[in-house]
Amino acid sequence: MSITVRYFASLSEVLNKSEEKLETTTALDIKEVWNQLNPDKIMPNNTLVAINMAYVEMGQTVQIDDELAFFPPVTGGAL
Amino acid sequence: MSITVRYFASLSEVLNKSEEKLETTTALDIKEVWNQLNPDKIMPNNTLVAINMAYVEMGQTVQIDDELAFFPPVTGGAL
Amino acid sequence: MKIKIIEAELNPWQEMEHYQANMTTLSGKFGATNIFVGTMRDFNEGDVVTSMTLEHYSGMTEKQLAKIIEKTEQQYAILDVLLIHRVGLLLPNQPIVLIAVWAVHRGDAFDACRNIMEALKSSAPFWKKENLIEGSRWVTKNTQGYQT
Amino acid sequence: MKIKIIEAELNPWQEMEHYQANMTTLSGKFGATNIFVGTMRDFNEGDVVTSMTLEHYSGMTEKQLAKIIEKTEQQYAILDVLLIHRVGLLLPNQPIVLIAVWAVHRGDAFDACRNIMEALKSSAPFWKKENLIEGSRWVTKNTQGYQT
Repeated sequence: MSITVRYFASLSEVLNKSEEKLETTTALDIKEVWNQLNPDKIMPNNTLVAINMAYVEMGQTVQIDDELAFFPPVTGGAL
Repeated sequence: MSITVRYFASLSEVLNKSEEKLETTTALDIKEVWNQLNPDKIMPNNTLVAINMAYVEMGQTVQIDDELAFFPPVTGGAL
Repeated sequence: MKIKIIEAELNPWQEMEHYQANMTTLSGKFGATNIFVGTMRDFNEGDVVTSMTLEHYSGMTEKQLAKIIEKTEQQYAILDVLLIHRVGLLLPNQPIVLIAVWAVHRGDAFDACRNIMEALKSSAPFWKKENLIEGSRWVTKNTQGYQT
Repeated sequence: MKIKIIEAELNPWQEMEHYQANMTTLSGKFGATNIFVGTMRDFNEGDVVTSMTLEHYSGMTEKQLAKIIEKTEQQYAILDVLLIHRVGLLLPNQPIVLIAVWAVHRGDAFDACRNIMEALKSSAPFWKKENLIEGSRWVTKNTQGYQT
């Protein structure tokens, strides 16, 4: 049983990874997931978080089998 | 020596004319031109006026050789 | 900047493709294009409209549209404008007007395009006559762009 | 309503022509179309930009764009929306995004198109990386649409 964790754009470059799994038998909160997978990295202040491809607040709980994504502010569209 | 007078759209239909000339040897004001050419018709309240293809106020003087136009409110573009 | 008054059918997408292909000096310089296309509907004020006749004041129309665009260029940071308006007989679903504005930033493109459209409606000498199933009527009410 | 994320080059005018040709049920029903095209510039913040790489979160992007459009449809009286966004490698002067909104009235078309564009910029998971003459950089500043 696991949580899938994804990283995008500059965050993926800084961490040097784009996807990993965290084995867990219980739901976890987002910061716990980050800290277990990135124990020596502070999450950037402006990091956005999505669970199962929908934006969530940082206080949200991550369920087993969820896809959790961390990414920097988005910059699509035209300048 | 004359002033060219033009009428457009519904105003042209009501008056049953689209262009005429008013012979004159002096400048006239807009209302005088209308009254000389249309003695039995009251100018509709919302009539717009242009001299030489530029909007003017009703108080403006019309010079010899000017083109004076009367027309109803405009309705171009999309609804 | 280009202003065209045409009697032939208007294909906005071909006009855009053609005009932009010739905008070589602006290549890479604009980030935003806002385009408005007004299209003839087959209904208005509860009635079926079968066709429409668009009269205009040839000569003054072009002068007035140029004035509108010049004023808009003073107000917003825009790079180019294309404006095409049809006159004559129009059928439902046919485009009436195309306004395209190129700018570095999107805010200027949106604002300027809307501004040109509102100014056109309130001051360019065009008049619409709607042909209904029975008879015809001059359009007299100019709807506000800001209504919903 | 249609949302497309594409890697191939985007020709907004061909897309518009094709999409509108197939909007047969709306024929004669819409009076206003507002279209926004965002295009890649060859400069940004004082530097020459030679190309750009657009990353996105495949799956979430489509979901988020659909949410934006649904919310906009609740807010404005609009009839249809076409939204196409490129990802992958882009060159200067290539279109990045096309947003087209059809409505009965122009006010709704303008407002809804702009609203979708602003929401896209602030919440759709796309990220731009600019390739400069030397090196590359992630774009971090998202310009406001209302600046001049």
